[in-house]
Amino acid sequence: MRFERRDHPSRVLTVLAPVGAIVAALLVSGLLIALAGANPIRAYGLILKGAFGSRLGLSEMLTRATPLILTGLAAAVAFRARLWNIGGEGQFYLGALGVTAFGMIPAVAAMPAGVVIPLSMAAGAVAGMILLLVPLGLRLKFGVDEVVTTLLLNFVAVLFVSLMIDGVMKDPLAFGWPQSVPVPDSAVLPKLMDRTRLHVGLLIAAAMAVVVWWLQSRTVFGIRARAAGLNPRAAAFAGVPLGTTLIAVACLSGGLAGLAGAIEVMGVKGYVTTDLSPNYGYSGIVIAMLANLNPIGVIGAALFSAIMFVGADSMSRALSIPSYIADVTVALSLLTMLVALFLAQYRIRR
Amino acid sequence: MNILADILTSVGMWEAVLRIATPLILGTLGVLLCERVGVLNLGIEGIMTFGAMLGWLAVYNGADLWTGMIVAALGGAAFGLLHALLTVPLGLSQHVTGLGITLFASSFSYYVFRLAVPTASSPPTIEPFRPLEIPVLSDIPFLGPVIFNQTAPTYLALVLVVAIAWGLNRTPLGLAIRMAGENPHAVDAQGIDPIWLRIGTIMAGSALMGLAGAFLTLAAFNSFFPTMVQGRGWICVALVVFASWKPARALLGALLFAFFDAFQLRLQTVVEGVPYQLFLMLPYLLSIVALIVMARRARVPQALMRPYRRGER
Amino acid sequence: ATPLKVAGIHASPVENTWNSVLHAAMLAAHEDGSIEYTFSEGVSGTDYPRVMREYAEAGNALIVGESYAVEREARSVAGDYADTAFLMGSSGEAAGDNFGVFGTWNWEAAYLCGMLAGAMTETGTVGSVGAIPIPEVNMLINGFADGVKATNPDAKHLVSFIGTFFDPPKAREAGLAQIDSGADILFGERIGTADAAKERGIKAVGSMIDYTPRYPETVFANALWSFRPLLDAAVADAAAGTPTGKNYTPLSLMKDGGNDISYVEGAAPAEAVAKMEEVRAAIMAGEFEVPRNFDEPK
Amino acid sequence: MTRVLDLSNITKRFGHVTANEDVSLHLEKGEIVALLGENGAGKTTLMSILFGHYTADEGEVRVNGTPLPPGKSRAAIRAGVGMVHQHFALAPNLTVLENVMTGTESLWSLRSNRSAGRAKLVALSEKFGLKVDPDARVSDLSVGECQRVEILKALYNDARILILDEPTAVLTAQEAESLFATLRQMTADGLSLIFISHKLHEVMSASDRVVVLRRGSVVAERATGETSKEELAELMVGRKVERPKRPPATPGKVLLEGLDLTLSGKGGASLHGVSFRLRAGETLGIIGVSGNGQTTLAGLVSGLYPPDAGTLLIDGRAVTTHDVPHAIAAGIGRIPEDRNAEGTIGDMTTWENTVLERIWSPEFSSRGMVRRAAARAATDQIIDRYDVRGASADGRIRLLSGGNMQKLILGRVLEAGPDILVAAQPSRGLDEGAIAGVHERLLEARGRGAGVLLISEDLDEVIGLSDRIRAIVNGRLSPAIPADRANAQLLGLMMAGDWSAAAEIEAETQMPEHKKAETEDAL
Ligand SMILES: Nc1ncnc2c1ncn2[C@@H]1O[C@H](COP(=O)(O)OP(=O)(O)OP(=O)(O)O)[C@@H](O)[C@H]1O
Ligand SMILES: Nc1ncnc2c1ncn2[C@@H]1O[C@H](COP(=O)(O)OP(=O)(O)OP(=O)(O)O)[C@@H](O)[C@H]1O
Ligand SMILES: [Mg+2]
Ligand SMILES: [Mg+2]
Repeated sequence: MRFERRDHPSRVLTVLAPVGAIVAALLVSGLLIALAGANPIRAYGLILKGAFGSRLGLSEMLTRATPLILTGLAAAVAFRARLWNIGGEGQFYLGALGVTAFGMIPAVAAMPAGVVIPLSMAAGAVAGMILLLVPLGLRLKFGVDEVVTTLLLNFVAVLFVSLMIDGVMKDPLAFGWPQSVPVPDSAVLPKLMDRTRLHVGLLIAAAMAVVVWWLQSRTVFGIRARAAGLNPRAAAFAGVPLGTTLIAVACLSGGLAGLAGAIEVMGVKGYVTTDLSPNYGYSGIVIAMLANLNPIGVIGAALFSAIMFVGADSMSRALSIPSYIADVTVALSLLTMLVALFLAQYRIRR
Repeated sequence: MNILADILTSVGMWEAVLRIATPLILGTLGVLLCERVGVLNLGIEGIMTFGAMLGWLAVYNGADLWTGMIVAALGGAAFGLLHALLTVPLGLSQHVTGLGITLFASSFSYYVFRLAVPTASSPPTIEPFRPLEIPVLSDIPFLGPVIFNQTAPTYLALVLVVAIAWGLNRTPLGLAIRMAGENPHAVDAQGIDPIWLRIGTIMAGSALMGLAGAFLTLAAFNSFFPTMVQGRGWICVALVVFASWKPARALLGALLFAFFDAFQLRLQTVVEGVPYQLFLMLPYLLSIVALIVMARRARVPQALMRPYRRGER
Repeated sequence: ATPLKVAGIHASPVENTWNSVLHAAMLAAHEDGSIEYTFSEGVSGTDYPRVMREYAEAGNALIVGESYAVEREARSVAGDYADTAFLMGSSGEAAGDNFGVFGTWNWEAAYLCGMLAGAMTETGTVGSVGAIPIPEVNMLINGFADGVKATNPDAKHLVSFIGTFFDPPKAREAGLAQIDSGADILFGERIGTADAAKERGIKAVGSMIDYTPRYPETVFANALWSFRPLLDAAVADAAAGTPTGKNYTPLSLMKDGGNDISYVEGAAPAEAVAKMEEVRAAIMAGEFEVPRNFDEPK
Repeated sequence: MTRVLDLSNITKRFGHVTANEDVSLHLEKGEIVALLGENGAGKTTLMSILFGHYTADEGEVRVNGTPLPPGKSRAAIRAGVGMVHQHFALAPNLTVLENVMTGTESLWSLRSNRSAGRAKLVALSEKFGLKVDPDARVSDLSVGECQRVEILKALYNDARILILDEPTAVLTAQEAESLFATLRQMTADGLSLIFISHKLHEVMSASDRVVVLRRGSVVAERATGETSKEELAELMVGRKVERPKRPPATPGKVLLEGLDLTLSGKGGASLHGVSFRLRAGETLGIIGVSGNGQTTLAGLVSGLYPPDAGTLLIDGRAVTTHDVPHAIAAGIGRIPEDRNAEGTIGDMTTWENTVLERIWSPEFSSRGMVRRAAARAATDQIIDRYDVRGASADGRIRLLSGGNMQKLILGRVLEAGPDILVAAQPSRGLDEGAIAGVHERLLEARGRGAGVLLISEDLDEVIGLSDRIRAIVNGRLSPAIPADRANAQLLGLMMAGDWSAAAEIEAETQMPEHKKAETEDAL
């Protein structure tokens, strides 16, 4: 038996595959739910209800999707250029720290929200960029594989955050808890629905997806970045400046992950702690892959992952089964989705 | 200065180094095997968690410690099989699959653990491996207690370093494994199916990761709890590069890393005013420095992260 | 009466000692029919406010948890659900009518344990392993250190922080490191510390729960903390409809039965025990106040 | 005669491409069969089926009368079939001995018997004159040595039937000759051989029988003695092919001039004080054994890297910025040496591959945005004008055969109307028909006044296309000789570094370059 790539993937399969994947993931997690003595069918209903059944559920689902769209974009952009940025998690944290540090500048307090919000987001993005430029520099200069360095820098970044929020950036009013000073009120993103956590970051994330799609498919930079990733030697022969192209890609990727952190702080949390991210950076990588590295697809994949998580988490409480089932369901559906997308692109031959 | 000398010459410090290094040695050997055959396995963090949980659960339910170790290895191999099926015949992206496995295996472990041990008010415990004093040898001054007063899995890890070094360099199977990591077309042309070779090797490597996890619950500590692997798996991934894909250097790297960890714990008790985060950062930063130093010399398996599909152009 | 619906939200797994005290108290109340208890564990800071809202919307009358890391958001959630009572572990103040807080104040018991340890140490060095230097952890370790000083003014006190709230093997390694530095009695603010003591055959002091059954030969004293008085008070308030927006911490004090020492008979020298019991009685009687010090211990 | 191999009625499809259709082929003991066919005719596929690498959709393979189980390389190896792959199947970081021994011992034995392996390898390499160091790392070997390792691998497995897929594509004439000597020695030893080649003179001199494939089917079979190059070329392509003749040159002004160019090669050969001139309307051929600096010279002129010292002048002006966009803008068209690794990006579409090197030009982008419609139109035009078969603007270029890929590259370069053309190994690996097409295009460019710098290892090609020929040896250029004075022996001397005869010829046929420059200045 072997797999053969289809030159033109069939549309029917491309639509059916994700459905199949969700079914498969739900079947397996249904088994696990049954193991806990609960009724899987009821559980499925509760998952849907949890994510869509109430104002709270819907808003929470969209709130959770927001950073995932951005970290997913960060990974998609980098992977297209074969820049293996596994450091989204660290860049997310530095972005969060960056926005808070920016808010601590005395002059910022005097500025109006219309100025503070864009500048704050830029500060977060720049912080994320810097963290990715380090491993890229090491790769370009010394040939150090970035898979490992970006991975390691995640831990360094979180420790650095911990150091800062325990030191110079510590909130004196936080009863000694290691957390940063809050961002100024003028940097807080407006809510989309009141009495919920949903904020305009969602729209910003969706807009970024469109921008990235446009950059990748319509601009010289996009085509060059892809060429540099797919075959650096041929790209160099065609005159693509490899170094600058990769640096630009890294800025975009790190910037998006940093922006994710900044927006999470400005829209949801208000300050930085070391548990700001439930693996947003790592999930972004899988989400990017689910979307086949397509920026618009990232929105869908992020929503999917958020639905699964928020729905399953709420279901676990309704059924009093261990809440870890939510993470299990999400991870499972990511894996089955990867397989399904593959099968849609290949045909099986004897 | 005196304090530093005291720390560096204490038996306890060096004993701790070997103990802290053990899961790193096992995990690094696991990653090393996978990478030598051409597949990155970022599932390690989750696979270690699963091994830790499963091994502990077996012992908690009455199995003896070695059965627990074997069960953990089998559990690791099972997730290895999953990773292998997705990345080898299907050729899915290795980073992404690995991260997916990590997310899945760890949450799955927590879930199963919570089902098996529903309402524990403090972590239930088992009777873990005790340090085995090897007679005579452990009486050697200094070295004796450091090396010959460890738990059995530590000795197992050390033996495995030698066995895997031998296996990779001196046996026909090891040769085939290395070739599959360099150029799968070449093994195929010699009549060995690289697909099966890769699947088998990844399973073996993942079994070692399972053992690495089990060491945490069956020897280093006596109970399981969520998030207990704490990034040790990722360290192993870095150590493999540090070790330029060589088992003996993997041992060295693991010891070095453990040294920093043990050292910072001891330094904290005597040096004041330095934030603990700086100490904790040290091993990661030093790993990166080591990677820079090694980068020029490292011989990366040439087919690492390149899926092999027969007859695809 | 129908039992009150109570939900617990634990940021850590319920094995974490602090959470386990709350969890055990609520489980016990569930068993004896005074509440109906459901819980979520391992809830990260990002998810915490959502889980609070979900439990509030699900009709729970009282929500028990920890708002340490989410102080602002927790209060804003409470503001949105005026009909639900909240009882949150917090270093801050109560808010509104329905946001009650409590602290973990077993530093008095830690002081008493320190007195025994100071009398028992042979090397003249004791050690404490803590999580992160936050006020409540600091207070506890300082309490222990002050107790040691009270009976042994020359004793040396080592302190390590492991940088996380729940990593027993790391606490164990930190404990071993302290033993290597000469400590012969360890105060385990974190679980895992006593494992180091057990392995090296020295003594240890437990915190919050009774560790002696788990480490019979090793843990000779515990600075116990009880959540049941706080829970009962809050449940009573919620059931009666009286505002719960107050500070329940005083119920943690020794004189109110919120914390106390437990120790193994015969482990410490009799005169040390006697001296300690004297101080204990004085605290109970309100004649002696153990200094409360939130600063990071040195 | 005993029949050792029989392929009967083999059919193999990839998706909707039929690579082999009802192919039957046999081989007698001690015989050398040449397998001939255009690019994409299905030769490699057929051999891969024989070797068990692919499974045929229909048909059967018999070795010594016993059918081979399909899709099992191991069975083929056991049955005594050895294969030398078109793209070497070697592990670069392993030693020669390790490469040869892998898979030859039981996988479960606890110790690999290296000394026995080494002894066997050394014995084989002595017996057949295939010299290699068993302990050398394969990544340090030359292509010729890699080729030998590949053959040794097969022999080590006791192959009685050896298949060689384009063994000489990357070898020099001398290496190829010694390879064929070895092969003949093998047949004397009772081995039977099938080899694939596009070089008709090799086929004529080395084989006993020729089988011609076209579009996946056998179209002819001839005893070598009863056929001719011309007939074979015609059979292969299906029409009469002749390499185009070079009309007399009318050289114009100097378009490209190198003055004392020096470049220390990073990982490649260096250039030491190279000077040359290329005039409008002429072709300057540069020959040489690989590893002497051809690639470096081509890369330098193509704008890939700047010289360490010396000057490059285009149209009389010194180049200051050495990068690809400047080179292209200055009118240099570049045909890369390796079309798969350097010339194309397999997973990108044909149109992207077509416009990538000129994406900065206003024709294909404005203000950073790609003009996709224009790019597609330009690509369609090239596909049409250059007869790039199987290509569509939006299809992945990976699916094209070598010859068609080369046509596309020629198209994208020539459509820009370059004044200077740098063609590195332009017909490497191509079949007769494709080569004729490429040559025609190169001559056309020269005819309209472009200067062509032809860098090639194929002597026939260089003699056929160039006006003047120089050799590159150790990073230095020999004197130039006119093509009509060239013969294999003289070129051999030049490539070996003996330049005395060439210098004489240069002196006698034309003024040395510096004197000529003076006269020009005087005019
Ligand atoms: N795996 C594959 N998938 C799709 N098409 C293939 C595959 N392998 C070969 N082909 C197609 O089958 C035909 C025959 O290919 P094959 O490699 O056997 O020919 P060839 O004579 O060796 O050509 P070349 O000299 O260009 O390598 C070509 O059109 C090729 O594109
Ligand atoms: N100075 C340099 N900077 C960067 N790359 C270089 C440099 N010199 C050579 N290279 C590269 O090294 C490789 C080998 O070049 P080399 O000069 O050895 O080719 P060559 O002598 O023509 O040999 P062959 O015919 O085998 O290609 C090429 O990919 C070339 O681009
Ligand atoms: Mg060919
Ligand atoms: Mg071929």
